[in-house]
Amino acid sequence: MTASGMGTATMAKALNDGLRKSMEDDPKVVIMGEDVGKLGGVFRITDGLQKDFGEDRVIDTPLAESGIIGTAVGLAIRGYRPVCEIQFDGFVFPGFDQIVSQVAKFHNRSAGLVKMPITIRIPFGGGIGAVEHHSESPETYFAHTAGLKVVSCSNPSDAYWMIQQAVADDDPVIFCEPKRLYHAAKAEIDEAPTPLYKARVVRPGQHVTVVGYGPTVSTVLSAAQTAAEDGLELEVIDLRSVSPLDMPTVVESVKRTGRLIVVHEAPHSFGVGAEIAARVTEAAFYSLEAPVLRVTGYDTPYPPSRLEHEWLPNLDRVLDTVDKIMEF
Amino acid sequence: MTASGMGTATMAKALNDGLRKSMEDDPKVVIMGEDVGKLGGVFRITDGLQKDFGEDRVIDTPLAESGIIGTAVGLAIRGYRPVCEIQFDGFVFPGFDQIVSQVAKFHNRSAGLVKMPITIRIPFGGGIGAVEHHSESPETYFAHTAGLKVVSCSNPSDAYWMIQQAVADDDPVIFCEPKRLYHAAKAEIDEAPTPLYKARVVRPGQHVTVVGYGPTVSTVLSAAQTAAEDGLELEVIDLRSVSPLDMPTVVESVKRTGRLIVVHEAPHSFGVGAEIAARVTEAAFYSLEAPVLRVTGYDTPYPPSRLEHEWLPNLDRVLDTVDKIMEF
Amino acid sequence: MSEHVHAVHPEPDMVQLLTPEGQRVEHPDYKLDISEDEIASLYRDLVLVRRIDTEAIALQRQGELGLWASLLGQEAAQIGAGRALKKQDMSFPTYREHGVAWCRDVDPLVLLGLYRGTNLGGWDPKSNNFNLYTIVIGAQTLHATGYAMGVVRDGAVGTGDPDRDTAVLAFFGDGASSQGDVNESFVWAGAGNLPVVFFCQNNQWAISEPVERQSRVPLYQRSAGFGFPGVRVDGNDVLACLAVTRKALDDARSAQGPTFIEAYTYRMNPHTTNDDPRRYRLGSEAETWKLKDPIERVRAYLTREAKIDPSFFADVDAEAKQLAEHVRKGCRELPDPTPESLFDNVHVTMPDELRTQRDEFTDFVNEVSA
Amino acid sequence: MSEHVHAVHPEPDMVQLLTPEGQRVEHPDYKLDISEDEIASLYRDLVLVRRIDTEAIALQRQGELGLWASLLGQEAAQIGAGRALKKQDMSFPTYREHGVAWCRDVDPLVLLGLYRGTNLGGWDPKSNNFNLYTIVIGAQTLHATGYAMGVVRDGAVGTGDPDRDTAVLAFFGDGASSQGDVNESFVWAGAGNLPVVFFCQNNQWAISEPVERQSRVPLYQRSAGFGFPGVRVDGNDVLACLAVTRKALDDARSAQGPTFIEAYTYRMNPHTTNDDPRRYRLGSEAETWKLKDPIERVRAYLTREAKIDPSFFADVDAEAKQLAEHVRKGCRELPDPTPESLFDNVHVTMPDELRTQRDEFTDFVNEVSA
Ligand SMILES: Cc1ncc(C[n+]2csc(CCOP(=O)(O)OP(=O)(O)O)c2C)c(N)n1
Ligand SMILES: Cc1ncc(C[n+]2csc(CCOP(=O)(O)OP(=O)(O)O)c2C)c(N)n1
Ligand SMILES: [Mg+2]
Ligand SMILES: [Mg+2]
Repeated sequence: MTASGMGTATMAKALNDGLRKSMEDDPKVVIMGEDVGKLGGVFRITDGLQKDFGEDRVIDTPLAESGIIGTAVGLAIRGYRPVCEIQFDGFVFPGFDQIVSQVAKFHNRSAGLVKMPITIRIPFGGGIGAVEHHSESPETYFAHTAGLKVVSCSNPSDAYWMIQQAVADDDPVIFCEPKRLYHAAKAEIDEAPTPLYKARVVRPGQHVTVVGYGPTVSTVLSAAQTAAEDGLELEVIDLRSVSPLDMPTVVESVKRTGRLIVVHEAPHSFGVGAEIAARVTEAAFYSLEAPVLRVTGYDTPYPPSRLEHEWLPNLDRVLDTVDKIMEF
Repeated sequence: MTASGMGTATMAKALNDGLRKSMEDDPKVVIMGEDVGKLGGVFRITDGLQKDFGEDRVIDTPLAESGIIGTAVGLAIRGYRPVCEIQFDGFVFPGFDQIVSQVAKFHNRSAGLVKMPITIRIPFGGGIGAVEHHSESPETYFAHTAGLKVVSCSNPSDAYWMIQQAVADDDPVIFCEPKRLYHAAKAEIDEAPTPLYKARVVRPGQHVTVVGYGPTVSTVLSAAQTAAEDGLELEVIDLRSVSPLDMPTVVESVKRTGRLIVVHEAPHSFGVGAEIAARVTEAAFYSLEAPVLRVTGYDTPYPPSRLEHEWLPNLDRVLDTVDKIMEF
Repeated sequence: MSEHVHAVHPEPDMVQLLTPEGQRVEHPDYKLDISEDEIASLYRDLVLVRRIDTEAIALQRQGELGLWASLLGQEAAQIGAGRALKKQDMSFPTYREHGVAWCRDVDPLVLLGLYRGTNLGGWDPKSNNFNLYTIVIGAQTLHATGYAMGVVRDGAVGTGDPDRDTAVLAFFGDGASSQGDVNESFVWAGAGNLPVVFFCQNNQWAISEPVERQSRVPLYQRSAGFGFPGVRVDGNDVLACLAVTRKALDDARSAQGPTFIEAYTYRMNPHTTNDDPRRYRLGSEAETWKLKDPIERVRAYLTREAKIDPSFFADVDAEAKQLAEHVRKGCRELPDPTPESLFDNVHVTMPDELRTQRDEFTDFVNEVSA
Repeated sequence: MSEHVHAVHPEPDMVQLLTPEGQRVEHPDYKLDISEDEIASLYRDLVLVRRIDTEAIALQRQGELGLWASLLGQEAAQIGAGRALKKQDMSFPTYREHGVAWCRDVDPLVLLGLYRGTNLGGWDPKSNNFNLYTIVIGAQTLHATGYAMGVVRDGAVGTGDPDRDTAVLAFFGDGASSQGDVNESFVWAGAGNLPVVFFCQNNQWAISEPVERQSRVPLYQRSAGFGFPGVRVDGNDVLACLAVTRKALDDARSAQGPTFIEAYTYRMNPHTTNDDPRRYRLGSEAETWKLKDPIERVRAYLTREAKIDPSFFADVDAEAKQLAEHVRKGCRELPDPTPESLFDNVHVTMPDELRTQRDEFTDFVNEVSA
């Protein structure tokens, strides 16, 4: 009984159902990673899948991320469709070389003769009170890497559909899962998916456009609610895809509001916000009433958990930036 | 007899002399990497150093980049000041985890009690007709990583001084060397250095500010020359430091010219140009006559060498963008 | 087949000097001349570090710690290895070496910040020659190896001066043995004949994965192909762990090169306080290992063989109580970091742009709290 | 010391079936029943791939290639290994396996694009079961291992069907043996008992670094500690390389698991056409290896023992001439890529934003050329 069937689900369950669906739909889909078998992953996203699909399709790998990605490349050459789970964001880096030099480039190097339909799932972002290396936001590294696509879900319904779309995509996809939302409130699963690389306006408004993705969307939505009480209507866009960027949706909105704020957890400098700011300013130069502002993690290592809520983009910081941008 | 003594030198010789000076000044400086010993590195940057300083201070390591960076961290904990050579840009990625999770964070994790005075030298950029993985521009990955500093030299004099300043810095520095300029024309070595993290206006002008660093500075300068013949005066800034960014120098210039173009070889999206565009737009919003434009590598893997000159930012592309930005 | 190195070796005996029943046994290669007082002192160590662990778990349940990685069952491996270290030796732990920290005279409270979330470790590796805990699996083995390169360059091996010659001890787990970094550290150590000892606690599990997922042959065999010896020791036998590690460290200090030690033990508790082992292993497994408890066998020896005065055990228990109180109280009193400290120690010299970020942040915080 | 695995083994003999003087010798474990015609055919392979190499070096000198990695001296290792492959077997080369490519019926011209700079390889690994050249040291060993995982999942091992059972052959060098990726591939292969054979050409050098920088013990010993056998073979003896690789591949196909083969050979030429070996090694070293030339010994055997008709050698030389002409001519005729192709095959489905970049680029190119 899958999420869509049952109407509502948590993000964790929706991902689990989505993966199950992908495995049912395509016998070439294999799941591989650390503890994805009996344990079902440390977040239980693959719960029950090994029991139902066997150890050949849900593979507990040795403890080495370069090995996970590198063997996935070999499986892809053999015609498989690997879904790799990275246990926590901070542990994707030992596999970084295989991702940027092999996964991202193989299709191009082979003149299009080999496909790399690999999905790399990364539970990412902070706010769960974890120890170091467990709350990183590495999406920008991958977005800056040609050949990779990078997406992130912000709610159970997108989680259910987007994971299936990512796995079905013949291109490699970095799938960033906002881990602190895994077990948040259940939500309705839509009957049909939105195209994977399209952004979505999740709340209309005329004063300021605010863009988020993954874990920051809910923060932005509550900011919009508060702002509304002061008569400020924020238009909230859930980016969904970090690379490619759905600029038409963002630019159309900014041309109406004249103001844009981008919100993400990754460090401020050289982050996703910078790229969106640069593109929007180029595409809507004469419509902008103010420069694009960013609410992001700071240019420091992710802090000890007792400070993470000060470090992360939070309601106050978003609202403060809304005030700032209205002063222009 | 060092470069400064001899007046002029190629960038390769200037780096070699700079490293020699650093080793003379501080007995804790050790050089480590693949083929840095007898061979003097594939680019001969460490030529003769092992002969003069011995195998204990100029270390031919086993062939493994994570090992090179990881053992450098241990040497730093023991009180050494390692200078790691990565043979080519594309081969820094196996060492990426040790760089972003250990080198960048160690000082912070130790509450400031341990220093990581590690310099990681990376011959970077294209234009030398090489095979794949030998022409990458990975600087943005490091600039987006808190705790790292990223610099690049564009001429022999800066090469000579900046490498010494980087090695002497108690913070980890990613030192990007424009490999295609290693053996370009000799140039005068200044008597005294510019502060490491300061940008430099290398040509004054009033119409458009054009920012480059490393390999693109010379391209931008020749564009400025051509543009001048058409009566357009480009103000050319050599960034020198990618992180931290010397924004005061850039913003002051843009406030005069009202126009900014950023030129780098790294792929367009989520690159250094985006961050500079975002910051300048925020700092000089009312002074901008046009959006910040970027001339960069495209969002594709680095191409086969027969196409690299079309792919790289070149004179024509810079001039074309100058025309574009003047049309606003 | 002379040119074949066979993969499948007959499983050799582990080095053992004290049986689970508390009998001392001899081993041809590892004589341990140790007094009963010294054994009693090891017993004290074992009991106290287990008590620290018990308290930390309780503190996590009470919400005082965000997480804890228990050492239960691995006390002998850690105390044996830790007590083999000389003052000048350097040690590189994972996140579980609370027993080694104890041997390095690190106050248990120092370890709690990382797990409470008040800091990222934040102690000085040099003050007790005990490196920061490392969570990225395997990364520290390369740090240990590089440190050993420094030791060699400082001329601190093979001089014969017992206070100068220095060894490095790197800790990691059975799962870590699969990481590229760990194997690269073997390459460096072997090729460079470095004064580093690799101490692998094979506690049979890497979270939910049994050691068979990592290797079909005993882990101690890994090092030979990198050019240095490997030995398996009963990781629940503090005397054997002490003797084997002492010899390996002596070899390292006297420029004899690296050794790989596989301490064969068992993780009695969940991987961390977040883990649920019922999903992947049988409780009966822990039951059989309970019979090999690292503390019981020492107590049995001290009681039966050494006829030690019962008051000794009472004293140790009393000391454990005090230590527990110290941990409980101290944990709650660990200072919370100030918001401003977010920007401290990112660099030795703070760049202007970061200073600006900090100042804006501080203004904002004051504004909000105002 | 039963629980010790000793690091320092007595150097065993390499497997050799044909001496440098051209005498066939027996080996207890590696019987090779091969006809003289087959040996003659191996001779032909050796001569032809050496000729391809010679031509490529010349083309680089003439500026027709940007770079070339010569196989001179390693012909026997590559032909022996390559000829042991069955059609369905998959192979994963580095950047130097031109001889293996030849055995896989890959037109030499296909290999030149990467070195000429007209493409990044651009051939289909499946069409000849020969993967793209991999320049990132060691990366391909994990690809080979993953491919072998796929083979197992396809039920293509241990069925006994000679046309179905499939093995994977991964090539790498002595220097590569230090990379984390290579050792991780050993972990996977050993723990999973996968049908992959690791063929290491120890040509004594990693650019300027002698193999001693990577290991103080013979490389073939590396695999035992990962759970599978290692064997050293005379890499200049095509018969031995054929026999040893054939057995290893047979074992893999019949689900007996992986084997590590160290082919002991020598890089007679500079690392690549960019390299200057005079900076780091003595010419006399190459002189002594000349005496072990992989081709001479086969020719000596065919002449003296097999009494083969001299016309055979003439025919092979004639064929080599033709092949050389094919390479020279074909290289110059390799099509240059079009500027527009810069944006091809970055993704299977091109994102709109990249299409926009391509269109602007195309307009610009037309503008400039207009
Ligand atoms: C590079 C990396 N990958 C994954 C993890 C997540 N993780 C933390 S502990 C652990 C298992 C470690 O097992 P082992 O090495 O046997 O040590 P043990 O915990 O049993 O002491 C894993 C997979 C990590 N910390 N680092
Ligand atoms: C990850 C990586 N680091 C460095 C290099 C640069 N490099 C190219 S070949 C080579 C030496 C390889 O030696 P070996 O593995 O013995 O193979 P051989 O060239 O001798 O056949 C090096 C260091 C690379 N290609 N990839
Ligand atoms: Mg373990
Ligand atoms: Mg070699």
